[in-house]
Amino acid sequence: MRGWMVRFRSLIVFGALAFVLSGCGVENVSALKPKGYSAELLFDLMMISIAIMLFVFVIVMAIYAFVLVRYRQKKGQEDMIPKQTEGNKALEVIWTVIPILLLLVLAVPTVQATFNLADQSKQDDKDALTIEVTGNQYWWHFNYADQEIATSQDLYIPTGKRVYLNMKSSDVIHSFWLPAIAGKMDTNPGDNMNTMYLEAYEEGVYTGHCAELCGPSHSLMDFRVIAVSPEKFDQWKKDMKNVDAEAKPETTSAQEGQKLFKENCMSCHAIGNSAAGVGPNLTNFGNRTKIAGILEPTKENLVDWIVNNNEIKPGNKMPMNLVSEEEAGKIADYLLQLKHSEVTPESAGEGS
Amino acid sequence: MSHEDVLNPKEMPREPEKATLEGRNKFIGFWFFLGGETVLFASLFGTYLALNESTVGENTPEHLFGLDLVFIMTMLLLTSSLTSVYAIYHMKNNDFGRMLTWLFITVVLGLGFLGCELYEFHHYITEYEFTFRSSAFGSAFYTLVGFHGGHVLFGLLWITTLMIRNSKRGLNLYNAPKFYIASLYWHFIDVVWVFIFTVVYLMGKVG
Amino acid sequence: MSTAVAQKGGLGAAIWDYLTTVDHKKIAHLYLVSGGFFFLMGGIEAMIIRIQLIKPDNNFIAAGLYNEMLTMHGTTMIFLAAMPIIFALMNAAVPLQIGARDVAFPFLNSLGFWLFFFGGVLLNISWFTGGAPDAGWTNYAPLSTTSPGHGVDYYTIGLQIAGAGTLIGGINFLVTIVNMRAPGMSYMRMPLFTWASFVTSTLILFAFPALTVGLFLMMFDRMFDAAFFDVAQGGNVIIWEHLFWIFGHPEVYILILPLFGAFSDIFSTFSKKRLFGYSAMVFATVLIGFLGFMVWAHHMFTVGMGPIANSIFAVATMAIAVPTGIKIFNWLFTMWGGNIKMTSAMLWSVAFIPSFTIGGMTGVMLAAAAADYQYHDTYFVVGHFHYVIVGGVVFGAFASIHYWWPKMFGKVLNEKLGKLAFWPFFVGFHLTFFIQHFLGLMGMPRRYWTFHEGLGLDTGNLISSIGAFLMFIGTFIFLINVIYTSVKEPKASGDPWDGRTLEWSISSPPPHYNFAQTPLVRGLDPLWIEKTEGKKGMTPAEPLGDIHMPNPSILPFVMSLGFFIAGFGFIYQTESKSFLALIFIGMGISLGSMLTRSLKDDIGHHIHKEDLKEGAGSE
Amino acid sequence: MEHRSVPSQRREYERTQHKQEMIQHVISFVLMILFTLVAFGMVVFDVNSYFIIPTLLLLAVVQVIFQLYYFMHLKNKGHDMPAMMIFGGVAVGALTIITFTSIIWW
Ligand code: HEA
Ligand code: HEA
Ligand SMILES: [Cu+2]
Repeated sequence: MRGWMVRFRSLIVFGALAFVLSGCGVENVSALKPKGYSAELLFDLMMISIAIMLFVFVIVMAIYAFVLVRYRQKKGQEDMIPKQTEGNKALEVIWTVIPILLLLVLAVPTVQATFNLADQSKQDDKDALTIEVTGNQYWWHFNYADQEIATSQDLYIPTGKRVYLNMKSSDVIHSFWLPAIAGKMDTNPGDNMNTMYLEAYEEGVYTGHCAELCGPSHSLMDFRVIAVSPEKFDQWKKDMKNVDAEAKPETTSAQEGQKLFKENCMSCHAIGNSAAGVGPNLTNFGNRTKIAGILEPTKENLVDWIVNNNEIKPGNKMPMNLVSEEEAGKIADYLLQLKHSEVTPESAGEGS
Repeated sequence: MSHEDVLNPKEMPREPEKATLEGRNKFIGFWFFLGGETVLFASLFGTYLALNESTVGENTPEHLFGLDLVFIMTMLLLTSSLTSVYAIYHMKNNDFGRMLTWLFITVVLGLGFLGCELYEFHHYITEYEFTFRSSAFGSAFYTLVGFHGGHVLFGLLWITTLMIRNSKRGLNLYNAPKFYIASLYWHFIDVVWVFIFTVVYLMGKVG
Repeated sequence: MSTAVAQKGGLGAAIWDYLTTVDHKKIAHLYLVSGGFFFLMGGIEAMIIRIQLIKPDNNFIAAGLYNEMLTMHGTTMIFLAAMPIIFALMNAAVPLQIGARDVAFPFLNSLGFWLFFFGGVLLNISWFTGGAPDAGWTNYAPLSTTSPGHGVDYYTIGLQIAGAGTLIGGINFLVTIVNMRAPGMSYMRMPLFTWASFVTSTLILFAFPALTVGLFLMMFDRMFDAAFFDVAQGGNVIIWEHLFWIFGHPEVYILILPLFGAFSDIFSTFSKKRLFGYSAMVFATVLIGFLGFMVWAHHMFTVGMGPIANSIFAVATMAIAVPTGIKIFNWLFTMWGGNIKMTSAMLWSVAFIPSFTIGGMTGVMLAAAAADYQYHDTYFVVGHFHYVIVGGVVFGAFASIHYWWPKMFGKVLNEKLGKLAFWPFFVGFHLTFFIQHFLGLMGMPRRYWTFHEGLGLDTGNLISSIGAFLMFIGTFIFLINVIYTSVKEPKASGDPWDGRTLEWSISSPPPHYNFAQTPLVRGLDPLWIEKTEGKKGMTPAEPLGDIHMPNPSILPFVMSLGFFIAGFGFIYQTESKSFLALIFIGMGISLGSMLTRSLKDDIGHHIHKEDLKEGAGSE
Repeated sequence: MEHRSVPSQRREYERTQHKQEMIQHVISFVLMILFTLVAFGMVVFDVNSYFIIPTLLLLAVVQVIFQLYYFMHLKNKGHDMPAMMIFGGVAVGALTIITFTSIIWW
């Protein structure tokens, strides 16, 4: 299939088209700048379909323009009665058969790609990595099956390797969309588990969104996928397995924060590998790309979040004003120093 | 055609239900409506089939359903289908009295059916605590069978109204189509029941 | 009788006349006015959406309100604007095009309107009672079943009532077309608009019951604690998605097909040419309707149905491009060799071709199942469906309204203002929606209250919002045109466009019995045939005689009012059982009206031949 | 309308025709009862074979065809449109049911 597509791509229109389109959008955010296996496959499929559509459109517009110019009523001819043609069999056949052929050209790679992206046959291999993805209002949880690693919001994957996702939702339907690496897949509540795979070509921090309306803060349910080289990924895994959830922070403010956190937050949040709770797992929080998926990771923002989260993310389930602003500052100090791994978003080549 | 001809026809035509334009419209329109009803019940059946294993506790189809009552209900409804055919037969022979008699029997059989159904629901609720809210299966079961029961009830009300309204004046070209489509409706209810006893009860028992 | 009342009194009598009318031409007015009103409502909601999205991280309206806005925009536009405007056109034109004096079920026709009307009003009352529905027009469970407040309850009840009206309307038109055609009007001589109305009504008949069931399940879950969509009790949320789309996909063809029909009539009229490939056009219409039922799951490619189902639905969806293409090319060749007159109606129709073609093509791109993993639920989809809906349905509605306005209201809409309204709308339309395809691909999901800075989405959204303002201006000019025309324009003749079909053989607006004598149809484009043979109007198929007409009735209004009242009962009985009383009152009113209807003979009345206007009706 | 003076001869003829139709109705009724008995019998007596469900469904379908074609006269002339719409409904319904039994759970 790939070879076939490459040949297709060599068509001039096609190349030009891809060139123009890939001028659009921001790196690591846009489906038009594919950086992974699935996204590239889909990009090629898009280009085939756009090429076909352009071909058809040009023909339609050519006839259209000719007709409108040539047969527009001229002055003094208002009463001209044109010949009343009934139709034309040959033409009728042409514009039935040609679209059918064009659609076949599109249908074949479509079906191939559809099966290709559903291919989970290697998921059971020994070294295959499977991650359980859970959509929640309004955050993402990632559980590395068999690895005893749990994270939320930021997902670390190795480059050049297929990572399999088993996807579910804990409440309403969400949809996991990572435009630059792969397409999207819904997370359903109940027994209907979905699967997909990710394969990133390059290191980087990729932005993902929730793509299925899930409530007021649907548009604020971003996540990041951090693709790092397999070596760094192994390092990250090792670091994450050895998290000491009880480790004492250095500053006193952070120490107080730790205590406050235990008293107020631990009923929902977890640090370390304990299974997913009501709220996101905060392990490695200091290395997060964003707070709550959307805010820059500064202390100010974090305090604001702890105290006013419902104003930032309407409908969020975390209680507001559980702690005072001062206490929130201490908790923020504690959380921001939770850097459990040397491997950070920066080490994936980009900070944002 | 004048009003007089419609309400007091000098002679009944062969197919009085289709003698007037209004009658023909009703006839075709009602059949079309039944086409839509087919989709309605198919959607309910589909939902039931998707959820009939979504039971909670031991209230499964196999556990709940008893076939004797369902058999009686089936016989009642099938027979009522025949009696309504008799009614239309007498309508076509312009024998209003006999038509009413057979319609009356149809209504009685239908009432019998409805009574059994209510008893059945009551039984499930009181004996098994199996309700509309017990499980997805419960919701789907009561909705499907209940929609059918609702149709039976509506059919009974409809036929009874027609009988009472026209009892004094006999058959004419204005009410013949009404009787005719009411009987179509009744047959359709029977059609749906055939699938209910097959899909819900018999297949439920087979497991 | 109804006209007699109207002549006698002032405003009150006129209102009473419209409340009780069973005349399809007046019901057309009712549909057009309420559909038009809801279009403005939906349009204002769209403007609010576009203002919110004019710049990144905007806070013009709150997130929750935004979801209500987009839900109500979609629901209003589809169910309360597009559908009734289509029914307005069908009521105005179909009986006339087939040479009928009336529809098959005048009473039900009126009932259909009032059910739609009260359903729509009920839905919109939610704005004032603590929150509109907010789970999208697709209302996916369990977001909808767990949505707090009563918004979604209004959605289920409102659409249930309006949907019942639509179903009734559909059956009415089916029977009208099957049974009420004038002598000689065989199926293969029917104008394309009538054909399209026939196929559309069939789609309504088979599609709406699925919605009915879906809404019942939703209602049971929300109001009576059923467990259809409650996964904790074994429910399954995918059921709603299928039921919705089994209805929803045919629905989009329900929207577009009548306008395809109208375009066919308009193209041939203003090209002064017979429709090219008539039988292929009929065939394509039927085929689109048929295929329309086998593709619904293309809205669910990312739900997880698996590659086999996805592939089947992908290929089936692509197939629809073929009959649609047949139509596009036949329209082009209808104009080919013609004598094209660019009236406003024609302008909208001509603009439709490239716009809809683009929309259809993005549709085929979406149909490529795997690629839809990227497109789905992004602005690419929003771009697609506005291209087909606005570029097809709205352009078509404007074209048809210009075309049939003289027949409906007796005056030709001002041509200058007509064209002045067209241009800003047309330009605005492309500005708004073309760029949205790219926004989607660049990573903007739909139903987003806001987008963040730095994602490259700022300029595109700004352009899109500017376009929306231009559409607003265009619509506004159209409204001015309506007022201007009703004040200033002279009365129109019966046949202002040199028309080809039967509706142009009678006066504008027609007398309430339509045809004094039923016309004899001798071929396709019956009026054109007579005109080419030098005759002024149609040859009558019967001697002048008494005409039988139905009586007006207030019962449809009362019946619908009953359901409307009961609707509130259903919505609020979850809070207090005393609201059960409303259910009983409402249902009592409705069932009582039904009983009245069946107990009271209503055989209609006759217009005596002495009271008819002379001649077969050619003005 | 021509029905005003139906000759009594034709009346007679119609009556016999109605009778004949009635006999058909009774026969189809008996068959329907028979099918029902077979269906219930198969379940009650635990004819537990691989074919029981298809057989039950087949029996139901045949019964329904009797209802439609005989009791509801779909076989008579003038029923083309009704037949078309019923089978349209059946087709859409069948697609729905196939869907709900195949791709709802996975
Ligand atoms: C009037 C309404 C209308 C119409 C006519 C169409 C027409 C089509 N639609 Fe569209 N669609 C919608 C309204 C409509 N749609 C709406 C409202 C939604 C979103 C709902 C929501 O989620 O809220 C939607 C969403 C939607 C999706 C789901 C996207 C997603 O959510 O991920 C898909 C996927 O396949 C799709 C496909 C198509 C196709 C293939 C056609 C075809 O019928 C188009 C056929 C036409 C042409 C192709 C052009 C003319 C043809 C030629 C010139 C011949 C030659 C052409 C070729 C060989 C390509 N539509
Ligand atoms: C018939 C269908 C229809 C029509 C005509 C339109 C018309 C328009 N729509 Fe849309 N739209 C939908 C159906 C339709 N829409 C659907 C189904 C959805 C999906 C909803 C969902 O996701 O659930 C949607 C969603 C949708 C979105 C996406 C929202 C989101 O996902 O977050 C947007 C955003 O730009 C949009 C914009 C517009 C605009 C600018 C118009 C314009 O064309 C409107 C032009 C009209 C006007 C501007 C009116 C002008 C008013 C006046 C002149 C009033 C005069 C004043 C008085 C007399 C008081 N629509
Ligand atoms: Cu669709």
